[in-house]
Amino acid sequence: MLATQRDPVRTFVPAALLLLVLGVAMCVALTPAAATTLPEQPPVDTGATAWMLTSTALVLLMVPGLAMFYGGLVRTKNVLGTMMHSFAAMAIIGVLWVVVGYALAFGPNVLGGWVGFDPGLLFLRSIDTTVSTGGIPDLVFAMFQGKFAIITPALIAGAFAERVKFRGYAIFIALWSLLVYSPLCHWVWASDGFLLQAGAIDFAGGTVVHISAGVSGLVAALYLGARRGYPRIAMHPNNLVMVMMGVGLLWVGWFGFNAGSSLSSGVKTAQALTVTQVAAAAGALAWVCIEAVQHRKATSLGMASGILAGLVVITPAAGVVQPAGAIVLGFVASGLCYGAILLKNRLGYDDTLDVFGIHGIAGMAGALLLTFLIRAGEMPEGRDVIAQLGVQGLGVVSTIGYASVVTIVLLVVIQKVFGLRLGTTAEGAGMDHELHGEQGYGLLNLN
Amino acid sequence: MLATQRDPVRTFVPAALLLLVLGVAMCVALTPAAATTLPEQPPVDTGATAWMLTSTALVLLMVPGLAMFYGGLVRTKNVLGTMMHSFAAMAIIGVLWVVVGYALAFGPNVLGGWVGFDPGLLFLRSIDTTVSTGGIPDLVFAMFQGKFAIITPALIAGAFAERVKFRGYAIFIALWSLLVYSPLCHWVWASDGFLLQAGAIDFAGGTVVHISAGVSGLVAALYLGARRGYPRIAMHPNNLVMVMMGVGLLWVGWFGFNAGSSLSSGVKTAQALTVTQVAAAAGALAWVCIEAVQHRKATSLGMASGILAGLVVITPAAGVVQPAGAIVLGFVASGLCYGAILLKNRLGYDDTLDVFGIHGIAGMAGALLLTFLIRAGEMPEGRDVIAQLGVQGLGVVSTIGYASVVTIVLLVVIQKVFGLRLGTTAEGAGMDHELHGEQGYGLLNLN
Amino acid sequence: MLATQRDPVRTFVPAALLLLVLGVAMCVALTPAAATTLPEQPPVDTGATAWMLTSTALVLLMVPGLAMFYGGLVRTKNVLGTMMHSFAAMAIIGVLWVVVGYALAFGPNVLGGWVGFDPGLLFLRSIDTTVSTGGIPDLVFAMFQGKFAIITPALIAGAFAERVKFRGYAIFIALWSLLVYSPLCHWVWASDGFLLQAGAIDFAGGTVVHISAGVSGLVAALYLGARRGYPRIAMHPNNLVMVMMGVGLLWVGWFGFNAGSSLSSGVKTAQALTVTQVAAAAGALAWVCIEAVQHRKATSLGMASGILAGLVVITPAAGVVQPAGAIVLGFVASGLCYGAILLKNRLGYDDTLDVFGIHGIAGMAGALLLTFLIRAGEMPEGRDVIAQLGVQGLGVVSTIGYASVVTIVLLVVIQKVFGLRLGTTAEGAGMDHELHGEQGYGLLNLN
Amino acid sequence: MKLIVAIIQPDKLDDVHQALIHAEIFRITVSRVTGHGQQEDQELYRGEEVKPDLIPKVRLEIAVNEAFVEPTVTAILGAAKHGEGTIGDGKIFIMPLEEVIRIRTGERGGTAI
Amino acid sequence: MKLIVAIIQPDKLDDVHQALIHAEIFRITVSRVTGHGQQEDQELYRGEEVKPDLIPKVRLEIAVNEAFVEPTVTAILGAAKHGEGTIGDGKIFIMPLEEVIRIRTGERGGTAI
Amino acid sequence: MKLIVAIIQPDKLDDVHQALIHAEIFRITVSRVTGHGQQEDQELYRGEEVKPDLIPKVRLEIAVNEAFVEPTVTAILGAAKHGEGTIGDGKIFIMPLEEVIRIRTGERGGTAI
Ligand SMILES: Nc1ncnc2c1ncn2[C@@H]1O[C@H](COP(=O)(O)OP(=O)(O)O)[C@@H](O)[C@H]1O
Ligand SMILES: Nc1ncnc2c1ncn2[C@@H]1O[C@H](COP(=O)(O)OP(=O)(O)O)[C@@H](O)[C@H]1O
Ligand SMILES: Nc1ncnc2c1ncn2[C@@H]1O[C@H](COP(=O)(O)OP(=O)(O)O)[C@@H](O)[C@H]1O
Repeated sequence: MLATQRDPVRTFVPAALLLLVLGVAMCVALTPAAATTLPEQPPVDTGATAWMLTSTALVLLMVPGLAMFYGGLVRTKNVLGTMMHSFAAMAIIGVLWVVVGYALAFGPNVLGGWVGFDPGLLFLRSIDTTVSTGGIPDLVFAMFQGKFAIITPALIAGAFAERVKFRGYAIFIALWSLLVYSPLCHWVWASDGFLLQAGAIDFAGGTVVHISAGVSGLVAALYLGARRGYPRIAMHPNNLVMVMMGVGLLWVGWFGFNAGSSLSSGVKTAQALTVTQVAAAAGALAWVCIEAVQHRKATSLGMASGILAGLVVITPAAGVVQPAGAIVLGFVASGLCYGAILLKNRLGYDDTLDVFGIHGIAGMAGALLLTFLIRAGEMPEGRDVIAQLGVQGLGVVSTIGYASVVTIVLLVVIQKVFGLRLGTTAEGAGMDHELHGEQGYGLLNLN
Repeated sequence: MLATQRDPVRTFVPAALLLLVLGVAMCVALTPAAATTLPEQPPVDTGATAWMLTSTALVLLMVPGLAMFYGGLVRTKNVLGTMMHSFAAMAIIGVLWVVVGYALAFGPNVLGGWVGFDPGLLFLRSIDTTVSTGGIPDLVFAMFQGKFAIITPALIAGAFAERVKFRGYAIFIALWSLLVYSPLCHWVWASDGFLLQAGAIDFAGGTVVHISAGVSGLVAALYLGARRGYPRIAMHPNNLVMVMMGVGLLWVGWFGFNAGSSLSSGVKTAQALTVTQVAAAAGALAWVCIEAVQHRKATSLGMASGILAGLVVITPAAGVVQPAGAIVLGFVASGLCYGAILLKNRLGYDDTLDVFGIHGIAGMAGALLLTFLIRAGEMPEGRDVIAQLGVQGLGVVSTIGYASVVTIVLLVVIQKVFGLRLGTTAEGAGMDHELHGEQGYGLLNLN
Repeated sequence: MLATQRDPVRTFVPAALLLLVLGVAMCVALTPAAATTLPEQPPVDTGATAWMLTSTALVLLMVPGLAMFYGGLVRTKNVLGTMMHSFAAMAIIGVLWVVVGYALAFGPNVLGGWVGFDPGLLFLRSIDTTVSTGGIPDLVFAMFQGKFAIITPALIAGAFAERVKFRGYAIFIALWSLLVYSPLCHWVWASDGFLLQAGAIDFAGGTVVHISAGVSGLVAALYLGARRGYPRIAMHPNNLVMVMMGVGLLWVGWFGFNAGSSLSSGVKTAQALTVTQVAAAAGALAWVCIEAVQHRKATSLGMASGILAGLVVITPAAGVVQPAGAIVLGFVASGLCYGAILLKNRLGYDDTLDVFGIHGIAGMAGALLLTFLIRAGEMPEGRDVIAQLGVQGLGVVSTIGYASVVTIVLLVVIQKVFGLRLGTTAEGAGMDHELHGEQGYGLLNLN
Repeated sequence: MKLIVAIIQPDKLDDVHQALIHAEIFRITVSRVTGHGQQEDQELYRGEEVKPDLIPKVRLEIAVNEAFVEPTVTAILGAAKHGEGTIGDGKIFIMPLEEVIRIRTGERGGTAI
Repeated sequence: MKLIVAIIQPDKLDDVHQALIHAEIFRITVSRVTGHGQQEDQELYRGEEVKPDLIPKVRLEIAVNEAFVEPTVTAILGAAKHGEGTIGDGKIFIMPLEEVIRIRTGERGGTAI
Repeated sequence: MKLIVAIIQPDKLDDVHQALIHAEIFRITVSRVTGHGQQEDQELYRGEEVKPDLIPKVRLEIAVNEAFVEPTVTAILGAAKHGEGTIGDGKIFIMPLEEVIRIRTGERGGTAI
């Protein structure tokens, strides 16, 4: 952190920002709100609300789950630094989403629909007591969506694990969330988003969350370059046991992620939960079978990776495919991801935790293949498979294009202005000691 | 894995099976379903559905919980292999249940009620949009039940931990699930199951899940023999800290397991949740007190074991006993299990993680003793305690008989055809390295 | 444990108590209950019930979460002993609450309102089937409240971690729960509790849970004295990775803790969940920024501590403040707690895991500051800010006064009669080996 | 007196320990190490075969009087081999030991061993 | 120069370290080991008493010049005992050390220690 | 023959290992240790700066024939330094080694190294 020591200005950036937010928040908090309760609004559906509240909690559970999954895969000296990437997303996006992110994502179109905005939504003021047509309080929806906004940048972190500065990372995810996530989210889920209008199907965020994270991760991995010594030195996961715990929590949390995206508690929810369960199992099964054939051994990381591939591929499709289709998607996703990772190893770039290899690939597979597996009657009005495939392709391509371009710009700027890539010595000594002044497993030393 | 290397045929069994399932799934997925929405069906109860969705997620949480509980109790060299046993159940049964397991368990009687079957239920096609009388979509019920089907074989694995081949294990649980679990489940929970007809009370699976798992585990432990060096060498748990985490997750998940079994969200659910909580606490309290008296020390593993004993004993009784009764059951269960384990040590067989000692014993205790503690008015029409005890005994005995016989047959066949027991060298080197080519705690070595 | 060996009497105390409870429970269980179903009672709201059931499970999840959080912060030799403190609370209070605790907390005023009591509530008999006006079965409320009763003493344990005997601790929390928690809980949440009557706002337990735990912890830390060698020897956390996992679970569980306290599933619930999320994020953000400024490094423990501070401060306020206010509270809480801990280090007393520094301080901050941030219209009838501040102050002061006095008395008595502080050699060798005859991480040694 | 240090395969620890006890060597100190030698191990990571360049080993440290050196070596050689001896079975190092002191009693030399 | 290796009980590490510092031995290397000797420990596993055959110990490695050998030994003996000395308190081994090199400077011999 | 024990900074392990391989020292044994010396490290705990009195280090154990002693030392000195040498870079200890036995074959002496 020498750079920092020489540069108080940079050091006080966080403080400054903090005070700014604090100040604004205080003003807002103390100015009495205009009475926001609308004369009459739909009655609350306590059941649907209960499930959405639960889903919100379940998706939050995915963040520590992800921290464990990623944290266990890196080397011992970087375990805390890697977990911090997930937790930092909770802290930073957690605040940012409420302050302005939600307003950008779900406000009415501005700037020709590039993004939305509604000043009333700043600090979620105007939805303090409103209830949506589904009988769910708008705040619940805002929080549920907020979890998606939190987890997406956290996913990216896996691509450049073990080699970024914490401050640079923090600034990156904040800007990425505002400039990449909010627009994408608006396009796909806001009532007037152009992809929604176009009839693109993305039930729970295959494009918004997984493709955007996968692509941005790939771009970042290429821009920042490989870890020192990669691939010459074998870099062993420090804790595969924790990886398994993490993937377990991810699976559980994903029920909220997908089934919650039905914004109800009924048949559609049941269908989403069912295919999520099935696709995850199928993905895991396929992956370990592939390993068994290729290496005569099934690995626990393979099991975990297959689960993840299955969960990702079903995400955009959870609302429209049936169990048999979910099995197909799970199998196909694992096959594709497995291949993609082998290919990566040939190409030799360092997408450290295979964010693109799994989230990117499986996300695209799901977004496109769902077209062929749509439940009878779920196909948008008067569309045939080919037409729908086109629309899906549009969603995928625009996501890839937009995410990659903005991401690379952000990376360059942040690297120049604040510094992002970790220095060689710091990288050698490890993030935990250098950036955080801690060690993950005190138990290893005598104390 | 030498055997494997010499035997490509066996190696390709998984691949073959996989492709088969994939093929079938694909056909099913692509053949348009007959419109399955029935003209009129009961309205969805969003509240009950919300709780059942949550319960499904909670029971799923038990699987990683079990992986942590079991994984922490074995030796360092087998931690991943042991966790894989739980995760493999998620992957294999997760798919199998949807493909055919559910049809066997909840289809109408066939073969004189030995099991059920309904082709429409294959791949859950015919219940894609149906809602049960309770206002809960049938798919939710199928998924909730599916979690039970997943966890039961995973429980068995504890009895032969640290000494089985992964492939053999995978085949074992697949067949066990079809030939043992589905029939038992049908007998007890299908509307035309003979034990249900007979009026046997098994609220959440004391017989189907715990007795069957305990007995099958015992049979397997006896058939496969003890671990090399047992009991001469002291084999220390590699991570009691993780064991405590795991039992924590199990407790939480069990709320879904028991309270979810009310298939509603009301008073009955509340009663089930309450006694589950109370019995677990009572079991833990009793176990540590017993230890305090016998050894002047209360152990954390004792705490965990007592929690488990309490949770198991209340499982069949959760719907019919009151808090005071739950306390009694919790105390009694811990006493019995504690004794059973001491006895095991005298007898010297190697039920490694005491599956029979806890799930078997506490399961039986619950199934039988509940008769004396039934809430006024819950006793089936015109039955007295003795008569009911007889019915409960019938359930227990038929479960024990059926499970043990079929299990031993499966074991012998699989051991002969595919190989199940791990070879001596492989066992010495540990499952993680030999079977999975990984190590659980990379942090132990320099990296 | 020499003392114990010399003193069979003490040893058999647990057994005796156990048998007593068992006996009583048995009698109660076997005496047929008077039919308790009242002629007509409000219909069950399945949605609200579903969320309360879920909340109960979520709050239970906080107990293993706390065990992980505390367990990871102590030294390797005490990890199990520290986790046992949380689990012991589950076992002991879990039973005690049902037997008598709930009757004391929620029965009608007795002894001039010092506490409540209703014999019918013993073993929760009279609420076996009743439903509250909100449409939630009373048993669910009793269980939800029971989790609060469990976690509060578990929180205290952090203040005297690494230096107490297990038996003494067990007796302490049992008595503390009856003599401190139940009365406080009655004052604040029972319909005829004097603080509730006075109009004190404590949405989810800022006073009852956090201030009482913080203050009692402080008293205990001062009375029992510092750990041997503190502060001379640097005592490193044995597992910060587990600390992060733990805080993740705490965050998730807190949604049940706060949003569940709305005893409904609607707009109020949504508001509580939202501010909980926001305050936690703001707290975390503030804490790491403060660290970044002071030390140029953001630590993972800082992240965890900030999350906790934010969650605690919002607890009493969750029902009445809006998102902007939650951000303010989160920031302020982290600032205050951070300062309080630095101050502690100057003063040199050994509040080992900063129970007072975080729960005490943030709890008070929340209880008092919420007055200035109350949502328009939530202010009790005809009260101005100052008046309300007075009422809040009354709640805080009476909690501090009562908790500290009774706690010190309990400590002295238990220390004299049963022994509480661990002996020097036992403390040196560690709780895991000395008190529990186990070691947390078998993986560290060869096995 | 000599200090014998042996590097063996982890899975042989138990056998070696038993053998030493039979040879009446009752006191040993053991630790986890990793080693690099001729042996090649192989692990899997997402479909790739990885060759860890440090392989887990166990290190034994045994202080003995001259008379016990050979028995100790023989015991280890007898128990630490995989089959007829496999690459990676390890090494035995023998160093001069000038003094041994039993902390409990303060006794020194051969009797303290 | 000598290399002093001491095996002590984990709970005495801090006391021993303090004692060494008082004796002006400022540089040590420490590691976790497990040992088997006369001492018998006891753990519990589901109601059974288990005797682990390897007990956690701490290994100290200290390189000193001749003049410091006795002070070091005395310091350890003074601080590592439980009471008047209990089985399991451990051992001290002294070995000849031919050369010491400080990596930072490359200096050799006594001054580098 | 000599037994070379080197205590180095963990982040230098890979460089040192490479350097040794270039010097044709192919066999080493490595372990995690903690050390106390002149170096002062610093960690953070809830706003406080904590000075751990034991700092993580890596211990290398290398048995070599006389001819290889200097090459080994040079390799380590060359690779283990931070910059021009920083406090905490560590030490090298050289001890006499009387016998080496390859467990696999039972061969003894220089050839077994
Ligand atoms: N010269 C040496 N110095 C230090 N350690 C050694 C030496 N030779 C072997 N070892 C240790 O012994 C282990 C086995 O040695 P290896 O060369 O693999 O077996 P083999 O001697 O049978 O060829 C190595 O992993 C290493 O830990
Ligand atoms: N001859 C030896 N070789 C190696 N280690 C030894 C030897 N003697 C003792 N130790 C170490 O010292 C520890 C204590 O020795 P022990 O025999 O239990 O105590 P005491 O010497 O007081 O009887 C043992 O656990 C072992 O690690
Ligand atoms: N005399 C010694 N005995 C044992 N270990 C030593 C000795 N001197 C140094 N070490 C080890 O080497 C490490 C680095 O030594 P240190 O004094 O910090 O560096 P420097 O020698 O460059 O001043 C220490 O942490 C310790 O582990």
